[in-house]
Amino acid sequence: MLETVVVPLLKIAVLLNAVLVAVTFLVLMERKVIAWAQSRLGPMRVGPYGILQAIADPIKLILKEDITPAKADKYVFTLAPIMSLVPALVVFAVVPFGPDPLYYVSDINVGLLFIISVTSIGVYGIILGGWASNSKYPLLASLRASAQLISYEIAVTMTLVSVILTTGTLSLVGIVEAQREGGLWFAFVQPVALMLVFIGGLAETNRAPFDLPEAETELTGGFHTEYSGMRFSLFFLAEYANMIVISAIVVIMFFGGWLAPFPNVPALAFLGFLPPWVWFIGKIFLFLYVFIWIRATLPRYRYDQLMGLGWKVLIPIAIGNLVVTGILKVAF
Amino acid sequence: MTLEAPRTSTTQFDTDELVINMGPQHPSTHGVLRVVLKLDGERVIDADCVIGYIHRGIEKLSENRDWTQIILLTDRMDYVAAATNNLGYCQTVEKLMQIEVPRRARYLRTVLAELQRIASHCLWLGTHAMDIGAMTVLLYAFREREFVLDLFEEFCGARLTYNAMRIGGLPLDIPPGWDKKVLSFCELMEGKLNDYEMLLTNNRIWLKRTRDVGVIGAEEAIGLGLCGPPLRGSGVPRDLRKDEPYAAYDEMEFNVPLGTRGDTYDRYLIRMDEFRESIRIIRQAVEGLPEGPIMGKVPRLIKPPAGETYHAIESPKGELGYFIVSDGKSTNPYRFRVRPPSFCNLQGLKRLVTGHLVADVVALIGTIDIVLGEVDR
Amino acid sequence: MAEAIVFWTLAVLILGLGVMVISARSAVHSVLFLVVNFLLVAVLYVTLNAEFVAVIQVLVYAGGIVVLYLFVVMLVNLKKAPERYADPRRIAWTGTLLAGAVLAEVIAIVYASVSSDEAGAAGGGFGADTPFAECGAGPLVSCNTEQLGWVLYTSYLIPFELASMLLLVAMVGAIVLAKRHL
Amino acid sequence: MLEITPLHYSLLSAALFMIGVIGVLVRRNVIIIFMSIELILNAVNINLIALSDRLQDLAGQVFVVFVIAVAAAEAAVGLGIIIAFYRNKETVNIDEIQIMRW
Amino acid sequence: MADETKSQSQESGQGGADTPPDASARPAADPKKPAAAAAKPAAAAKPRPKPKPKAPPEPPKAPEDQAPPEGAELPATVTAVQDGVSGAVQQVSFWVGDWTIIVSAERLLDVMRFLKADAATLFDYCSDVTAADWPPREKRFDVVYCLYSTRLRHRLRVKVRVDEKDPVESVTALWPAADWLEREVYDQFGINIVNHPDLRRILMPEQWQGYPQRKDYPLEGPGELLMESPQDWLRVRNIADEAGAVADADAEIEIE
Repeated sequence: MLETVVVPLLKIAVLLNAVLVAVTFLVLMERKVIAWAQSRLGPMRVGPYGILQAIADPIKLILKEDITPAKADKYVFTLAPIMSLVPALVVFAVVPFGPDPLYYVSDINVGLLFIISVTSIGVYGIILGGWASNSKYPLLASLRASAQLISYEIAVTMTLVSVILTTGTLSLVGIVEAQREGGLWFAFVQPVALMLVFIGGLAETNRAPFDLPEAETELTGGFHTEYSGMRFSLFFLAEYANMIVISAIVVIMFFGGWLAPFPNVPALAFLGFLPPWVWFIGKIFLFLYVFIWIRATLPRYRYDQLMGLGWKVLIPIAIGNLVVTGILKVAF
Repeated sequence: MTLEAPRTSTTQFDTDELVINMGPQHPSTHGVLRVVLKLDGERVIDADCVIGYIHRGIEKLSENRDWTQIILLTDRMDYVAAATNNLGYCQTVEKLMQIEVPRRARYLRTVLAELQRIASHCLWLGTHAMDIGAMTVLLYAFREREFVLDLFEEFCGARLTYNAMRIGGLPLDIPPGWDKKVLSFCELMEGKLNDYEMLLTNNRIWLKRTRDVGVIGAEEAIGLGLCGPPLRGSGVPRDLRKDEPYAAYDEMEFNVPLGTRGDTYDRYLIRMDEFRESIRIIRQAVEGLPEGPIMGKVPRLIKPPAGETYHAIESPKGELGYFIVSDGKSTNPYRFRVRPPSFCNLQGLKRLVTGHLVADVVALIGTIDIVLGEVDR
Repeated sequence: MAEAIVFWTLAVLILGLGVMVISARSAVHSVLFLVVNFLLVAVLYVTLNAEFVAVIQVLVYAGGIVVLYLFVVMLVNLKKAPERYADPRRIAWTGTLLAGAVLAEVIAIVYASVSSDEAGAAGGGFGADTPFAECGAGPLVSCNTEQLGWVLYTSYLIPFELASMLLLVAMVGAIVLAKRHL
Repeated sequence: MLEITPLHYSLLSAALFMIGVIGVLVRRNVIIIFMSIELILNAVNINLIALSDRLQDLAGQVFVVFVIAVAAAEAAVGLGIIIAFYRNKETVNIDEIQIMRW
Repeated sequence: MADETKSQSQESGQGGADTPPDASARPAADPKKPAAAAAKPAAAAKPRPKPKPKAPPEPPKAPEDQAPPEGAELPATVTAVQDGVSGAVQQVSFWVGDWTIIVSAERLLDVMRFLKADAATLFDYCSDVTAADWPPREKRFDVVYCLYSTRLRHRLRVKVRVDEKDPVESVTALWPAADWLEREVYDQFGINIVNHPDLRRILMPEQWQGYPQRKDYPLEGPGELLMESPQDWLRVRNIADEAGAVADADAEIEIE
């Protein structure tokens, strides 16, 4: 009973809290990093160097008035942010923060498929949120979002298949272990796949330069135009939680998860003095930084160009990568 | 779209058009512009601009202000390029009264106008890039605009609505050391321009978003009455600073950058080049700044003889014209008309956006560089 | 015991949501209920040791097909459901009766088959006389992704390829149908 | 009652099947009819999976995979038809889908 | 169109002014009927404690077109149009370096067509279309077209004198640029522009009464009062709606 119920529940509680706290600090990090990129200071008022802004922001969001538009579909309007957030959090059930079972909630044998399938549910939050607002901009945005997410999901899934071909397992722990045994991160084995997954991940989390569903300068905020207060903050949480998920997937698939760099080079063994979960979280934050960096740098794609990129560039490359991987796998 | 009863017509084979209101509260309409877009999917099939939300009746107001007080009103038209508005108005009245402006004042006016062009273009660049999603450029461009505003503040004490000129010259001479600061700003600005260009000019996404978007040929641009960079973007060599020189432009050396394709990217490049040309003009004007009075011989009571005139200058946004009628009897204009460049350029928006996607609409509103204060007056 | 609780909960929810799907006034609500229904069916699959199919159910059905439905429902943005402007009761009773008859028939068949091999049935049900009935001890089909792959690409290779052809044809067909100007 | 046998799954499947059939017969909105068909397919899938588990035979799961593939194909083509039809007649009422050409 | 709106403005101006509780609004509204006001000193005899509203400036009596100085040579553009469209140019004017030709409203389109097409003129760019109001004059409006040639780089102003109801042919067909400019002229002066593809108000709201740039437009009066009290504004709007004269743009937009 203790082993099967209490411990996982505790782990889930800790994990959920950790993710939510991480999200609030991620928001702060984004504001700070973008501010630095733009040669300004960012939040400085709340706490030393604005650190407590991470707490002030959520408090502000929660205390704000939660408005439901008069003509909105009330139930769906309330449900949509939840449908957006829950998949983003459920995914963490299979993310391994370290090698032994203490560091993950569960290691299921179809872990990767689980992540892909659960994140694919997240699109409902966006579509329904846009639809339930009963407003034109959100509707337009949600149609964009659904098309975008479905298109890029194909590319990402196809690319992940080629990684699966290399590892021969769908379990996330297994994938990291395969990198330890191979002595080489898959980033070096599958560089093309890395790029595809990262670009697709940017698109799936609606981050710049693919932030069309919420392009505030075109669609005035997109699907969450009509949202405010708590429900808006759920969408907000979901977006940042998804960023963490995509970073985690990239790290697990291509950067050896919790492994220190070059785990089988004896000269670098001293890197193991840091516990595995530190490595893992450190790498995740590195990628989150890249996410933010890209947002501060690049303009936004146009909708048709985005779809063109997805269907005409990423998917063919993903298929090509898959075929090449298969051939190499059979040949060697 | 309302479906009251089952339709039996089998003729039409089309989905419904979606009509959306872009603005008046919309982050990318640069003020209170409302564009009623008719969309087929995401493609714009018709656009109708609704303006007048900040119509303050400046033309009517001016008929009841005396000639000097109107300078203050012109500040409020293109409020990101107030000095240019002042310049155009003062020159029109000077033309009407046949007042000779001293050379030093003309030089300083040129410097102010070109600084203003840089400030206005900075704002354009920032907002245009922001509309397309490059948020960092906005902050950079505003940072440099601040320097210009500081210079203006030092010159006349105001940062936005300068009231910087007077009929017949300038109200006050530059403070000591101001010209050095202007020169060092030119130095700085050149470096920053390279920064902007590094972020945008060869950026593939930027190219994708602006190349072949809103293409308009020379003939059509002339017909539509476009002016300023949108007209030059289509390859029409029309710059009033060259064609009908005013202030000290006839003594300056500068080029008029021209586009070839007439698309959004060309208009972007032209404005980037205009930054450099402006810096060049400022350098020449500041370095060759003559000594002398800053105010011409102006009667105490400004009361132009009866008559009318139209005079236009090249504002950062295009041909800024003033059509002023004096009845020769009163101390205020009988008719005061502004030919606002933004107004005439905005007219081309419908032509530019038709056939493009919603996302291009914001890029195109950005590329024609409108200020609603000037459109509505 | 636990299995029973899970089953009954799921069964009630699945059926309830099924009813909601066909009775919801707004088509979007229907789609929403359908998604939840499919998710619960996926959970049911997990209890039946079919993780891979469960994941596929979520990924393809809930994450793909139903999104398509939602898309179409939004595209065909009707102010009034078709039911509103036609007599709703015209065939409702007939339909329900007909469906009831089908249900009765199915249940009759199920019970007939159960009673026919009741003698040999250990757990009461199908296939008690098949050879597989005895090998139920080992969890052959739990953690079965790899086995499923093997079966799919060996014994069922031709159906698999046929399915891919079907999808290709459907894809082309859908584009031809929906695209306005080819 | 407490022991769950394939019979229970079959009955669940049959009930879901019936709900689907009622949906097909009663509703007029073509999209909802299509969703009812998805329900019917799911009913079948439940049966297949339950029996696959019971018989320890992967064939059931393989068939479910095929059924899902077919459902995807059906959804794509069916919804394509609905869109084309809607463009023409601005309705999704099944009663009006009677002409074979337009 | 101009007539309709004007008659409404009278009705509704009164209707609107009748109802507000302070009766002092009425005398303010009355003498300002746009049609009748002409040169009447509107501000006279106003029993209001409020600061005295500015009366429209006393309009000058004579038109203001200076003849070219003696012996000045007419520019090629003017001579070309004088020869090309004979009899259309009524007067040539020159002031502080600008040449203006004054043509009759009937021949306007001919002249414009000639100016755009002829090789000596080639006015392909319409800088501005505007107007000026000289109420006491018989033909009270000057409609002014500022033309420019991007190829020959010269300017010319064309002026037309019209009365309130006289039709002015739209030049939109020649210069699409004139579209909004003519709309503005219509909006601000109520000049009867005909054959314009889309003649709507542009700066003022669709339901606005009167034409603000006219010299007899009250600087303080119904318009301003209505704007101060939204209730009156709404009432006027409703009257206009009931009259069916309002093309309600919003209704079109509201459809789902």
